[in-house]
Amino acid sequence: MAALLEVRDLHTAYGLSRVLFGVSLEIAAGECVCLLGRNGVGKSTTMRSIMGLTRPSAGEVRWKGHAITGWAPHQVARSGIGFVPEDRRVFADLTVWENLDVARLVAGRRGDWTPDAVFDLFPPLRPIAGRRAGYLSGGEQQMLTIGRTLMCNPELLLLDEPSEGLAPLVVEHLLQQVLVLKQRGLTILLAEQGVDFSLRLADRVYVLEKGTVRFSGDSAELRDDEALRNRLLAL
Amino acid sequence: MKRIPWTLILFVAAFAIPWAGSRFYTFIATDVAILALFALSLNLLLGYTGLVSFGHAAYFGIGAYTCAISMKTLGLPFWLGFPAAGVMGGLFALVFGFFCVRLTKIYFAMLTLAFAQIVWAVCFKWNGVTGGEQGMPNVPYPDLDWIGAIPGLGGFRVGDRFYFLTLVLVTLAILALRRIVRSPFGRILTVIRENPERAEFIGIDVRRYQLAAFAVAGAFAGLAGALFGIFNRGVFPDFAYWTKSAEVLIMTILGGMGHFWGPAVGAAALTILNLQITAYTQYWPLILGSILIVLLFAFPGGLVGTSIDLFRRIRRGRDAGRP
Amino acid sequence: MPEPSFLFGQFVGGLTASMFLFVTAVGLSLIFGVLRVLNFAHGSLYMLGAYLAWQIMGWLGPGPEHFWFAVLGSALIVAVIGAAIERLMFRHLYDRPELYQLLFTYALVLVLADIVKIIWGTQQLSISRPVSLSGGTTIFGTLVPHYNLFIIALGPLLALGLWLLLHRSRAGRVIRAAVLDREMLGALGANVGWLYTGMFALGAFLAGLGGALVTPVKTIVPGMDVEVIVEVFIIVVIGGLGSLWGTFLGAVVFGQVLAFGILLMPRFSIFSVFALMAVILIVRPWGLLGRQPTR
Amino acid sequence: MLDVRDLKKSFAGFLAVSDVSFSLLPRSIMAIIGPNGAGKSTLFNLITGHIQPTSGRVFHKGTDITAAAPHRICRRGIGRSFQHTNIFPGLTVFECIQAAFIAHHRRGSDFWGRAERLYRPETEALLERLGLADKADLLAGALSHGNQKQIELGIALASDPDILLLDEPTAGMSATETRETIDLLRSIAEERGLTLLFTEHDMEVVFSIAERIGVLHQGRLIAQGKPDEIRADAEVRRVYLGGH
Amino acid sequence: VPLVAPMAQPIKVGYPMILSGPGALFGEPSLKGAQMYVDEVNAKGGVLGRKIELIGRDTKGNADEAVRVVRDMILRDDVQFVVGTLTSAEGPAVSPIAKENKVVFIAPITKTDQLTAPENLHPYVFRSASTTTIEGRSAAEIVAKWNVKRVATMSPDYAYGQDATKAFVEHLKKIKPDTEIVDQQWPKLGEADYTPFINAQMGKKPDAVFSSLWGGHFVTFAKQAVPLGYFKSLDMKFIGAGEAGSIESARAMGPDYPIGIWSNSYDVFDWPAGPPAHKEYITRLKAYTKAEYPSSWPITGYISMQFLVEGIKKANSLDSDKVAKALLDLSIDTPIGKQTLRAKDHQANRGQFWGKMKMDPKYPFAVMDELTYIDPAPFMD
Ligand SMILES: Nc1ncnc2c1ncn2[C@@H]1O[C@H](COP(=O)(O)OP(=O)(O)OP(=O)(O)O)[C@@H](O)[C@H]1O
Ligand SMILES: Nc1ncnc2c1ncn2[C@@H]1O[C@H](COP(=O)(O)OP(=O)(O)OP(=O)(O)O)[C@@H](O)[C@H]1O
Ligand SMILES: [Mg+2]
Ligand SMILES: [Mg+2]
Repeated sequence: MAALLEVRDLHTAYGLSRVLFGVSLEIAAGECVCLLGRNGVGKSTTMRSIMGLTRPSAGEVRWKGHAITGWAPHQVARSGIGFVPEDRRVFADLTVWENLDVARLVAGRRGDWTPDAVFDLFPPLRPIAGRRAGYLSGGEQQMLTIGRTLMCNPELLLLDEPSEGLAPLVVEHLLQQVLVLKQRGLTILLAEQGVDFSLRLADRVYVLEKGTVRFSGDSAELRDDEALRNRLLAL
Repeated sequence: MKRIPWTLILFVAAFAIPWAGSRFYTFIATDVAILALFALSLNLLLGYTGLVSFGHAAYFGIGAYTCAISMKTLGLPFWLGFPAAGVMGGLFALVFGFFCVRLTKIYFAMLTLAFAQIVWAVCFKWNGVTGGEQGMPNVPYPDLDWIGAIPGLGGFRVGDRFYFLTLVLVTLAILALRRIVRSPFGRILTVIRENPERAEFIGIDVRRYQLAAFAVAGAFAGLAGALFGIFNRGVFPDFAYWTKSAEVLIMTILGGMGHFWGPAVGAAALTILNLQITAYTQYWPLILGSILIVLLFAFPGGLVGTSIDLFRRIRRGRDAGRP
Repeated sequence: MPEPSFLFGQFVGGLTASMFLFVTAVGLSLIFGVLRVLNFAHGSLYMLGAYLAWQIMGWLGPGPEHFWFAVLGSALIVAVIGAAIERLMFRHLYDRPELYQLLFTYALVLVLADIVKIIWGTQQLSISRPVSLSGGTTIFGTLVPHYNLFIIALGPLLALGLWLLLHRSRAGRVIRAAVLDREMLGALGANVGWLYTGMFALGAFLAGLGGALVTPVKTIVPGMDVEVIVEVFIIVVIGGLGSLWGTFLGAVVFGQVLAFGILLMPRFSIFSVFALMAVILIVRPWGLLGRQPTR
Repeated sequence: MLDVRDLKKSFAGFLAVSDVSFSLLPRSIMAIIGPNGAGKSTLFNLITGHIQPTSGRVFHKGTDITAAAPHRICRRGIGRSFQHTNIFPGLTVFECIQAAFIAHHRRGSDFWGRAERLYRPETEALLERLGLADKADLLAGALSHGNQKQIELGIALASDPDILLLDEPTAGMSATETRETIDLLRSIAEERGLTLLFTEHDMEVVFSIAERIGVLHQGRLIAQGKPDEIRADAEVRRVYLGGH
Repeated sequence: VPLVAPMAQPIKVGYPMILSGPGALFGEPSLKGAQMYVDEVNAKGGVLGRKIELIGRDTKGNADEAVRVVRDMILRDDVQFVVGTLTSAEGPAVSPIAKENKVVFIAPITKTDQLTAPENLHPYVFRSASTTTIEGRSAAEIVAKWNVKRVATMSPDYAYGQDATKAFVEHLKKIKPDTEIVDQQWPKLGEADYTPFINAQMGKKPDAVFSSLWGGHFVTFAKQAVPLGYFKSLDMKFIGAGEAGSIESARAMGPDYPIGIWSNSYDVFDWPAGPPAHKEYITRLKAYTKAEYPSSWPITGYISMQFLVEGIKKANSLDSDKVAKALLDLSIDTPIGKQTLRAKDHQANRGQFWGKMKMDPKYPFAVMDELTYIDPAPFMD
């Protein structure tokens, strides 16, 4: 089966500083793939390049067989890729509910997600649905960001450090819920610092180093082989 | 690589202009030098402190009137009138700034504008002191005979002599400004520009520093204004009008706020462009506007910023090509 | 103590002036919402509106109610011009510091002023009031022209309509989201480009409308662009940026201060609006109805 | 060292922090944990003067510092880092840290010196310890999320506080960086005799360095004690820790 | 040494004038008039055997820009004479530059008395324009003939408005001592909304009003005043100085013009009682500007250039000092009659056309009736 998303030899730079040097990866439908690596290796940049938020200088992104490199972000989003950024970009002056509603409105994609479904996923959000998003605590914003992207009913979810700033119980809950989503057929690309979290969720991992893929393989491999894990992740 | 003393070279080159033979060059150079000082003073706020002032002309105007009134009405010598202009510019900036720095962003900008317009209105209406809307023509030149007494400078007319004086004073002022932006004080200002909220949490009294910067900028603008009044042989309410503030803002942005010399280059570029274009067509707004738009797209970081970027790129390209 | 009918006259006069300015100011406020920069060229669009209205009147020839076609037509043309400016030029400046955008709008002022001069020359032009509103009614002993009454009614209606659009409709929510984080909204699937174009066009439409509506009470001259821009800047700022009702209130206060200011200090109207702005900003640093932005 | 008494903050009727009291002993390390929205960041903001409490007092070394201006509180030796990265994006990494030194040593009223020459060794040493030495000349705003968190910490450390408040200092850092940061914090705390108050959702971090832990839930301090006591507390497990 | 300068070298005359913004409305036609005269002279072979080159330059209405432009023209373009400037700030600002550079400077429009006041007078400055004193006094002469007692004023609050109003009030009181000034309104220059001032003035119930609102300001004022019944309440006893009766304003307002008020203008294109020279001038102007109804402002440029050229002829030299001397007490025949630059204050006896505005079926706009050209010579001092 052809990969749902295929990234080939991606090169990306911010102005003069080059960040990605030929990243390639593949995600099959229904799979959960995780990007691992130290700070600053280019995980977020890879995601931004896929989304079209930062235009790659070379390489190709193929989505369901079509090249989408160079598409505008909204075109990418409408084709079914949802992005959860790491820095929680909530619409600060809109309420929690409005944040969710806006996402549903602009995505133009049908699906099951409603604000209520999001509140089931993140119960702490329900009582504060009418609060301005800018006032939320860090963790609440993180939940909102994830929920907001889900409102777009994506087929592929790019999750950039979803567990950052979430309380352990919520992380656990999130993990369960994402697994449920996965079972429902959602495909996920994850960038995550919590090794524990990512290895429990991911089927496969790519370990990045300085803008290139250093290792790729099953997450089980990494999970079980502590020596390998230490070598790759604790350089 | 040894650093090239650009400032010195520039100064020497500028000093040689009257020898070029045409009084016209001297006249442009005087204009540019004064406006460069004005723009650089604004950049202390704009580029270094992150405060957008729409009313910087107020202090320019106050300086101009202070110097003109002390020289023409009170008959004081230039050596008193000139520093007085700086002091008055700084003092008024201190008073107005006290209110302005409590505000942020556009609100700040608009309050500076409001104060500047009030200054303008006072100049416009206070016939007894400022000459009202007709301003004060016939501001005398300072006593420049002593310049003539300097060997080698004897042959120059009064306009050239005034240029020498202007050049020296402006250079000193600019050197002082440069010293200030590189001082610890200047560094704190950049920190405030980058993130005023965070700055408070490393122990910086943000408003105090902003106020200090505002006053210093006002003082230098006042000095520039003093010279401008004499150069123009008259001071007018227009000096404090918002269009003057806009003009200096444009110079600063055009030249590039990110670099110390940017605004000076912007001042030179805009002044010369303006002079050239108005000389050839009465459709100067169309041409000037179009050129500005083109420059804006061609020089995304302002004239100086982009040039430096380009230079770096070329150098890097060359280095990369090396084995 | 002046007579009540006189005070009423001043009040109505001030209100009329307010509502004329409000139409233009609210457009500026909308565009500010998009650009986060006060658009210097807004006055130029206003001027274009006035000249185009005159031009359309000329094309239509004499006719008692042609005025309304001219007003609407010119506002629409200005909207198209605004949209074109946004799509062809402005859009490429969004990722640049705000001051560069400011410089651009300033350059635009120069260019548009000259284009207007080249097309229409430097003559003063003028348009008569539409026949249907050329009369007046005496209220409380003051003669109030019907056209003024029309404008006084139009202002609040316009404000209400825009309020419904921005704060009670889902489209408005999207617009507010776009203002807060353009990139993120795009990543959620919104075609932010067209949204911006639309907003810009709407703002331009209002500028053009303001310019066209004012022609029966003002001369159409070169320089009307710069004249109006400072006034609407003041209104938008004292009302509180981004607040629709703030702009409305700002306009009302502005008009009344001018109207009654001359009674208290007859020769200081040159100061009054700036003094007003200074006082309001010192007392309320975010304008009358503005809010401190959330982080 | 720091005394917090009956601190209360309500936002339009919503009680974000209510009746929180605790004190910090000199040279102690305390963690505040609690679910999302419990009021931890709000508590920090109240202590450092970022927002004004509705009621309650904060004392530093016996002096009432409630509602003092942030820069004054900072100058008393209370430093902090932010949960959302909050740095000086247009300065280089080096300048960010150097500026914090300059501010701390109150050199800002010097109009005539040369800023670039000040506190170079100190800055370099700190960057070295943060592991940012190789990024010293990059613009801070161009760094990755995790690296920015490190700068955030560096800025807080440079103002050489007695009390340091850190809001989720290691969030967003990779496992390696997290470990390095913990080591750094521990050693600096030891060297300088620092008092540390921090929040964190990474329990490994919390339990590895905290000497005391306070648990905040819906604005109330529901438990306080040694790490082991907290770990064993049933209520804390229910509302916060879960399986940990 | 050649006795005649080579033909190739034209005489350069700088013409700093407002050519952008609101003032361009007056500046442009003024420059046109000057250019027309220059073309006429050049067609006849120039002066002293040399052609004249007119260099027009935009002052943007700023005093300091005017100074810059004049210097630029003197230093770079080597202009030998300067004719121009419009506002009452520009003229006095340029004057010292002319003095410093020893260049003859003739002001065609600037009305402020300051320009040629004794303390500011120097050998090189001249004015072919009318002055505020002349204008105000002319209006007073007219109002004195009306049967009114309670007089009010409505003038822009800056030098020109104040000075003209002062001249009017003082002269009126002198020639008709029983007049009472019941109200004085001072809207700011460029006021957008005159309603408050109009209401306030109507409240004082004056019999007649003098105004020095000019150009577009007058038009805006009138457009706002008519629907409020202002002019009717005065029974049309309103006299608008500041060229309120010029064709520019009349045309802008068309049928909305407050018919029946009195006002003035620099020039009228239809002066039935005028001399043939004026009729010819208007014919030429129509052809030159290709305008059916030519502007009233070209005459300002025309006459000042005429003074300059006649001065050069009389001096038979281009030397500034000689031309300046020649200009003293120089009388010339202008299209509107004989004009003299008085030696005493370098001021021409320049008056204006005054008349009562009426609708003439021949034109789609108001024109002056009872047209009189008032020669100010009797009351200039
Ligand atoms: N706007 C920018 N301009 C220049 N360089 C940038 C910019 N954003 C990121 N970089 C650089 O790109 C590199 C990769 O950044 P990226 O954000 O992709 O890292 P990451 O793997 O997501 O790290 P983290 O785990 O810390 O989030 C970093 O070295 C960073 O310095
Ligand atoms: N200005 C405000 N207006 C209204 N509610 C607010 C405001 N600021 C914070 N809150 C609310 O107060 C609560 C406490 O927020 P706080 O940021 O202190 O939580 P936290 O404990 O730091 O959580 P996290 O671990 O997620 O960062 C949250 O529910 C938040 O929504
Ligand atoms: Mg990242
Ligand atoms: Mg928090």
